[in-house]
Amino acid sequence: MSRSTLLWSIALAAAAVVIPFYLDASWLQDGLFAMAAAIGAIGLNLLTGATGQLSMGHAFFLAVGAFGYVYFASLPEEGAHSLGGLGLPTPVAAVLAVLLAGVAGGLFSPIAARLKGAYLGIATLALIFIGQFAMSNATPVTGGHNGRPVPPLEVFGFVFADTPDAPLVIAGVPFGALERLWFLGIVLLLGAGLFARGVLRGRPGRAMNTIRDHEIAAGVMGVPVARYRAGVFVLSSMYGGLAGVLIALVFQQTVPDYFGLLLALSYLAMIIIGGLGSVAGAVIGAVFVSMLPRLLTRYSDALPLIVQPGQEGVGAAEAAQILYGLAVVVVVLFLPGGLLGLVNQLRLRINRRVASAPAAKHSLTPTPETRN
Amino acid sequence: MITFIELLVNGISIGAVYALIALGFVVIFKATEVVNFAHASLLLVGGFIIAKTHEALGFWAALLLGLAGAAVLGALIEFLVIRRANVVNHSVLAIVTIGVDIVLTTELTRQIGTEVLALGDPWGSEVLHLGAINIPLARIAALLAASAVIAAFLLAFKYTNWGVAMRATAEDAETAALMGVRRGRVSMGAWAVAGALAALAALFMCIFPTPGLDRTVTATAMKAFPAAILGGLDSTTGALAGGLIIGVTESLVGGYQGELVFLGRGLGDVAPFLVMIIVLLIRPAGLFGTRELARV
Amino acid sequence: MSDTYQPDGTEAASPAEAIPPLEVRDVTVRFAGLTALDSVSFTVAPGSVHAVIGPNGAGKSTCFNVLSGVYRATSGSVRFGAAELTALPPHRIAALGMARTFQNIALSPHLSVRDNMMLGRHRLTRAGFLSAGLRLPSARREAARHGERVAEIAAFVGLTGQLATPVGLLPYGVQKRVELARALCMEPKLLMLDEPVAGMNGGERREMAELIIAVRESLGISILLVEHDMGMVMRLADAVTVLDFGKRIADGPPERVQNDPEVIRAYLGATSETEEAST
Amino acid sequence: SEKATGGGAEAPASGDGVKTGPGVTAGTISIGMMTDLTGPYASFGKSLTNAQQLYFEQVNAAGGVCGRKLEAVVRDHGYDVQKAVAAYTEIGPKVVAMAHVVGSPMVNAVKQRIEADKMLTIPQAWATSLLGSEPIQVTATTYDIDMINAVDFLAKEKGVKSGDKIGHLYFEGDYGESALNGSKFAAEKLGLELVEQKIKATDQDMTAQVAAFKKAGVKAVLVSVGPRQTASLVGVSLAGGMDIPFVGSNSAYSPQLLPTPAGPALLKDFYYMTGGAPIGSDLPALKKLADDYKAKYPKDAIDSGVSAGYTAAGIVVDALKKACESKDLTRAGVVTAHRSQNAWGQEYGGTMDFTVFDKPASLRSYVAKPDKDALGGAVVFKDASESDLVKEYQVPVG
Amino acid sequence: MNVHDPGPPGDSGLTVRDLAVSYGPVTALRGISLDVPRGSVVTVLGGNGAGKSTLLRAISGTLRFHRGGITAGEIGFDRARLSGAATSAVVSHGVVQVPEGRKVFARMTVEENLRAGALGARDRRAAAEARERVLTLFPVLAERARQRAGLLSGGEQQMLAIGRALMARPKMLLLDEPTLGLAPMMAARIADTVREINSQGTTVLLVEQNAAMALSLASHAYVLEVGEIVLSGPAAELAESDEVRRRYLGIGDDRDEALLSGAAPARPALTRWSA
Ligand SMILES: Nc1ncnc2c1ncn2[C@@H]1O[C@H](COP(=O)(O)OP(=O)(O)OP(=O)(O)O)[C@@H](O)[C@H]1O
Ligand SMILES: Nc1ncnc2c1ncn2[C@@H]1O[C@H](COP(=O)(O)OP(=O)(O)OP(=O)(O)O)[C@@H](O)[C@H]1O
Ligand SMILES: [Mg+2]
Ligand SMILES: [Mg+2]
Repeated sequence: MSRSTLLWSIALAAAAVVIPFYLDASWLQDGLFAMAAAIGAIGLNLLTGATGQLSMGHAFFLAVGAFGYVYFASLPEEGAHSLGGLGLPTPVAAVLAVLLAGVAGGLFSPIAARLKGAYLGIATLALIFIGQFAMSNATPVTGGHNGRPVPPLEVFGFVFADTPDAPLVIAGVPFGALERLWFLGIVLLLGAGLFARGVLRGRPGRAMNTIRDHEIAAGVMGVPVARYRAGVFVLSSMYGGLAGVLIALVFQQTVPDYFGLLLALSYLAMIIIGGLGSVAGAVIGAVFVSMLPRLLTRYSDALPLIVQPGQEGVGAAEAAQILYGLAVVVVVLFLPGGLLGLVNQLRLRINRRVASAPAAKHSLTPTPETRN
Repeated sequence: MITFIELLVNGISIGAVYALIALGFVVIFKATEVVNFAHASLLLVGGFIIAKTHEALGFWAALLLGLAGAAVLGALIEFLVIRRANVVNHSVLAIVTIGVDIVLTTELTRQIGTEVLALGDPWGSEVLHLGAINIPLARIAALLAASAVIAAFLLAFKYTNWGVAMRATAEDAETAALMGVRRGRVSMGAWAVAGALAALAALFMCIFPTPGLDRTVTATAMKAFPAAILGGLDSTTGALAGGLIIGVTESLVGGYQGELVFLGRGLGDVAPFLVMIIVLLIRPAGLFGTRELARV
Repeated sequence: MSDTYQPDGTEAASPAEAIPPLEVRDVTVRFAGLTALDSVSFTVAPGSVHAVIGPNGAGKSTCFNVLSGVYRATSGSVRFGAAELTALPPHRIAALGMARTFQNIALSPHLSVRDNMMLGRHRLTRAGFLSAGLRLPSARREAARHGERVAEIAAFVGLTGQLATPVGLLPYGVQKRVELARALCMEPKLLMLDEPVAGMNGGERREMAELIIAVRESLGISILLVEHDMGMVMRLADAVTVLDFGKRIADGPPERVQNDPEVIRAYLGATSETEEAST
Repeated sequence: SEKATGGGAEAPASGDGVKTGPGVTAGTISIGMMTDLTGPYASFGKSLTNAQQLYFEQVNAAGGVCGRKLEAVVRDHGYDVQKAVAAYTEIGPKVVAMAHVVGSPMVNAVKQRIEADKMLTIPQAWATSLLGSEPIQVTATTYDIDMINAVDFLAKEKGVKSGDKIGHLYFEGDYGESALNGSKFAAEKLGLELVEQKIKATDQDMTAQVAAFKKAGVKAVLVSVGPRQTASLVGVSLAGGMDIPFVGSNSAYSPQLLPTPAGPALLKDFYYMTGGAPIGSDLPALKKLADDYKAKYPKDAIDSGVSAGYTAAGIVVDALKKACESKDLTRAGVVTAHRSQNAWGQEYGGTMDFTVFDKPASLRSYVAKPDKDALGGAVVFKDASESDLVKEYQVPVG
Repeated sequence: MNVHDPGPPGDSGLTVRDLAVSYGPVTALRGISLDVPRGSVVTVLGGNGAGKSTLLRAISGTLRFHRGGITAGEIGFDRARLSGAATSAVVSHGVVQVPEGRKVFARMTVEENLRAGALGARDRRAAAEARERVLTLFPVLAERARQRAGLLSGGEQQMLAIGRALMARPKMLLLDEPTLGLAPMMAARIADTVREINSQGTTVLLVEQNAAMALSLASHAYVLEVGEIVLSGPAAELAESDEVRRRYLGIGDDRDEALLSGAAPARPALTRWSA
């Protein structure tokens, strides 16, 4: 089991390193969106999956991260709209942006602590609308509706941007912004994933799960429930903030419209489709939800019954949309453990076949790997 | 003062439409504990059928057909999707309804295309003048219809076992079955009713003073969320109260935007949510909702 | 075992002294239009088994809920040694060394028995988000050490074979034992058991009774017990408090209480089958 | 890898001595369109796309440009910023110019890259935030110019005078705020008091706003919202006995509204400003366009998107032709060629000056009036003109 | 005491033949055959996890709620075949279950819970009568009529669960551990109630951990272990058997005690935790 895990990890790592050398920018960009989504989804899964606090407002914290980064990193600008900024070194700005998202989460957590279930869900939905309102009114910070350009990240003189004057070429492949960000994304995702896994498998994870399953029991067993709930909310918001920073870096321009209702709901879809409560589930779900529509649009020409833009009939984007909706329904209906459940089942089957059934151990437990 | 009264009356009449939508949420929540994100597509279907058939059938027949069509669609969603989703976690079911909504809305907006469809209602752009106050006739109709429907639901929940069966099924389907409740029938019925309510709401949402049915109508359904929550997701009275509060809030904030400008422009959109949050802070299950109480 | 870690300094060498008495004084709990506990007082002597009995709805679980901080008493005081409990939230009370089980099982069904038991160690461990997320050596050492103790307790309760099984898949009786094991994992000074043998048959009840006796013998802690099985109460308890409609109607050694006419009227009834069965 | 060989190639000259870059091969020139076919502006996006494809076909039938056939690469972003960014990343490297991009948020999201790529781009939005960028060409006027001209029109022909109040209903966002800049400026110049009402695209019912206008006692209302909101505003006002003129931005009107209950109100005293001539005008070029369009897309309605798209396609193709003359079909070459023209588009009813890019290409707006029988649902009410106010106006850029 | 009138087999009372049930890959019952003649009280004993609740679920048709199903065998009641029927159909045949663990509708009031119990019944007047009877049986339910059921004490909830089932005026009552958590007096009251409704003609299948009570009520008993019936016979006889006395009644002399502690694995000692 652990050997196969190791092999898998090595294969994945190799693929991750090789990909930027072969795939073109738009694939890398899709990949980066998926990575950012995965980080955000891991955070949401800590909150909703592991602790049972439904949040439909995750996109708000992404926005805080994105705009926080831009504000901290940009220099003030005079112009039609004068824009503020602190002009901090970009890595500092990124860290501060993540912390800011955490603070935003902390501010909301007293509300979150009082509400449950659907009520909490819709209350967090309010964050989206309030966020949109704030973003469009706080023009000096956010740049209003058009957002503002994102200063590229620069770590020890290495810039995560296109540098036409001093092109970086590795193995004959020009490394532009996306290629460079790709590796940053991988590192961030890996770090975020491992951290969350540690949290879930350790003492905090058990406390969170018990709060989800039986809040009163958790308190009686010594878990400071309110503090934990707030803590998880802050942590999850920080994940959202980190995802926001990464998205800003990939976009190169922050746009308030992006952090809307659709985004928030798609994060919820990610963790449910992937499998509630686990890191791997969040990642699988994020990749699925963010890549599926792109893949469908891209290859829609190959799909039957699809007409070209401008013609009568079901267009590519519509078909993609419909298939996406159907996929959501089908996954939830037929894969109760989410995609992760499916993956685990397949792995189990493969392993069993490999182990060629030494007295196929009859166990009561379908080992629902809900916690890794 | 006249402006205030006019805004108030206007808010109440928009609120009646929100209340109808919110009531749809409430019915489904009562029966299946699902927050139904597919409600918008039920609205669209209802409105679309009315718009497409009113010329051939006349308005009233078209309305009936629209109610029936949306009800059938609601029942179908229940039968094909909700019933088959064997999940414990209700937020998972909410996501399923999002999937359903994406599919239906995409197809319906494709059908509607770029048109703005009139619904052929008998009230047109007529306005009732009460002194200095003007109220569109369509809005009065909406208010009357919503009041009648909500009163009917209150009575139905009180004097028939339907409500008990619904709540029992929602809370524990297995035990409800042991009481002889046919789960399928109860929840399918609820979805059908919610569909019909959506169609009725669609009618009032798409006639004067709004220009007609087009693809953007679904966005309005979102505004009924704070209404339903604020009143209490499982309360009929709550749907009415929530709808009215949201309608009036929106109308007043919109109308006094000039005076409220220090709070930022475009407040009308967030105000309902702010009101909702304030109410929830005081009453975590809404004004009339059942409080979640646990004991050990 | 003897590394530098010292989670709770009070757990010193001679425990019998370390275990304080629990004093319940004039505790009243009112719900809208209902007095669930009406000025109830009793004392649990250190190291004793104290039973609380009474008809259904008498207020026994409510009493537990007050003691563990789930309900706030309308008035009255509860002292555990020097600490006044009535104003404390549940986790602070847990930190004082009070553990309980629940009348209706309150475990996390998806978590394994081991994880459920590890939750009981929450108050004795320290790893927070940061150290768990970063897997700091201190967190790992802590987890390993407490994992050993969990295994020890599991062996004691007879759950060694089920440690990895998700609790939800276990039969009711076994889940009841997991509840007890989780409470033991808190290394309590006072253990509160709310109907530990409900839903068990005679044989299983006897095993559970033996387990409780073993706990008390090997740990010397106080045990507060709510149970309707009078046979078991008679066998285990050093003292019994009887509640009826929230009022204390009797208090004292089991034999005396058993023959108290008021108790017989309110609770035991003339000839009870349970009694017949368990004597 | 494939990427290794492909990257960094510097614009080679092809066989015919024309320098080429991305999007141009020996036989084809690829031109991008980032449009909205599934979102809120789907009808507009569809007209734009249709009209531009029609234009390209006509050019191809006449032999193409520079011996090459034009090829459209269309991506639908459904008015979603992320999809637009993704679409740009996907088709950006494959095209020489963008014949239209719907939505100013979308253009803004990829603005930096457009500038880095020197990609001639025609946004289908008229916000001032799009000005000031060399490769980005806003056609004709911007929203603020239209509104200044509108206020001038109200003052000259609708009896609005100093001390009066006028209302302005506008969308939050670029569109509305650009327009508001214009109305604020003009109102101040003429001593009018402006009553602002900001709404969102999801707002449908304008009763509250009408009440506010009525309370303030406005003499006229400027309208910079979507067609649905316009219809509601005008309908409710008239029904409530507020019989005043309304002047909209070019995006505030759509002929689809005429059959709805708001139709009569729109026909009564509503006008809208537009930099390009409405397709219902008498210009021969537009008449021909209408006929060709009807022949090719018999089922589709004709609206402002048709002429807007067609004109934008013309701008791009003329830039390509000019670039071909100077034997440089690289993107930079196309932009340079484009920026060398200072009086483009007489046949479409307005000349545009492309040599400066921090000012609108034109300051003249038409006043159009809805008309049931006219093509595109509107006729020219007042020919394109530039008010005196506009001359004093300093356009905010960026 | 029992109104015992065993009609021709198959057309009266409940019959279970060769029943097998599994939850996915797990077989929970196999080869179960038992009879509950019309008008009788029959009890099923068995340890935790033996499959008692599973048997009742199979009869009521609620296995599918647990991802389980009948894999073989037949269940009949009077002339009707219950295996394969929907739960609501089983209820309409008059077979009503009080499920294990109370399962009151926690968010509904006591009153509404009782109304829910009558949902299967058509006859309004009969329902009113049933309500009368339930409230005399458990007066506390009348006192708490407007209280949320989830806030009742454990025992009160159990009373509510039984009362709710009686609201349907069943022909046959399936009771899954009805005295769980009830005070001795109340348990005795339940026993009397079972006796009383049985004497009024209701057939009862009783699953009980309180074996003493169960055996005193029942005419016939079955003992279930790990999914199979290992013992069956007249209740009185079983009550005398050593096996049943030791395992289910918890009664044993010293010899048994020794046997028990010998059989059980020695409990390792638990030392005090010292950090
Ligand atoms: N949160 C609450 N709100 C309202 N009433 C409550 C609440 N908790 C308990 N009660 C009521 O208080 C009374 C005492 O309940 P409690 O659970 O303490 O009884 P108990 O002695 O444990 O009974 P049992 O033996 O049946 O478990 C009951 O009548 C119950 O309905
Ligand atoms: N939903 C389920 N999925 C899988 N296995 C199950 C399920 N429910 C019960 N089982 C298994 O079936 C067997 C019989 O369980 P059942 O609940 O019928 O026992 P029981 O005799 O009622 O026990 P108890 O006295 O504890 O109530 C047990 O081994 C149990 O683990
Ligand atoms: Mg109790
Ligand atoms: Mg059972």
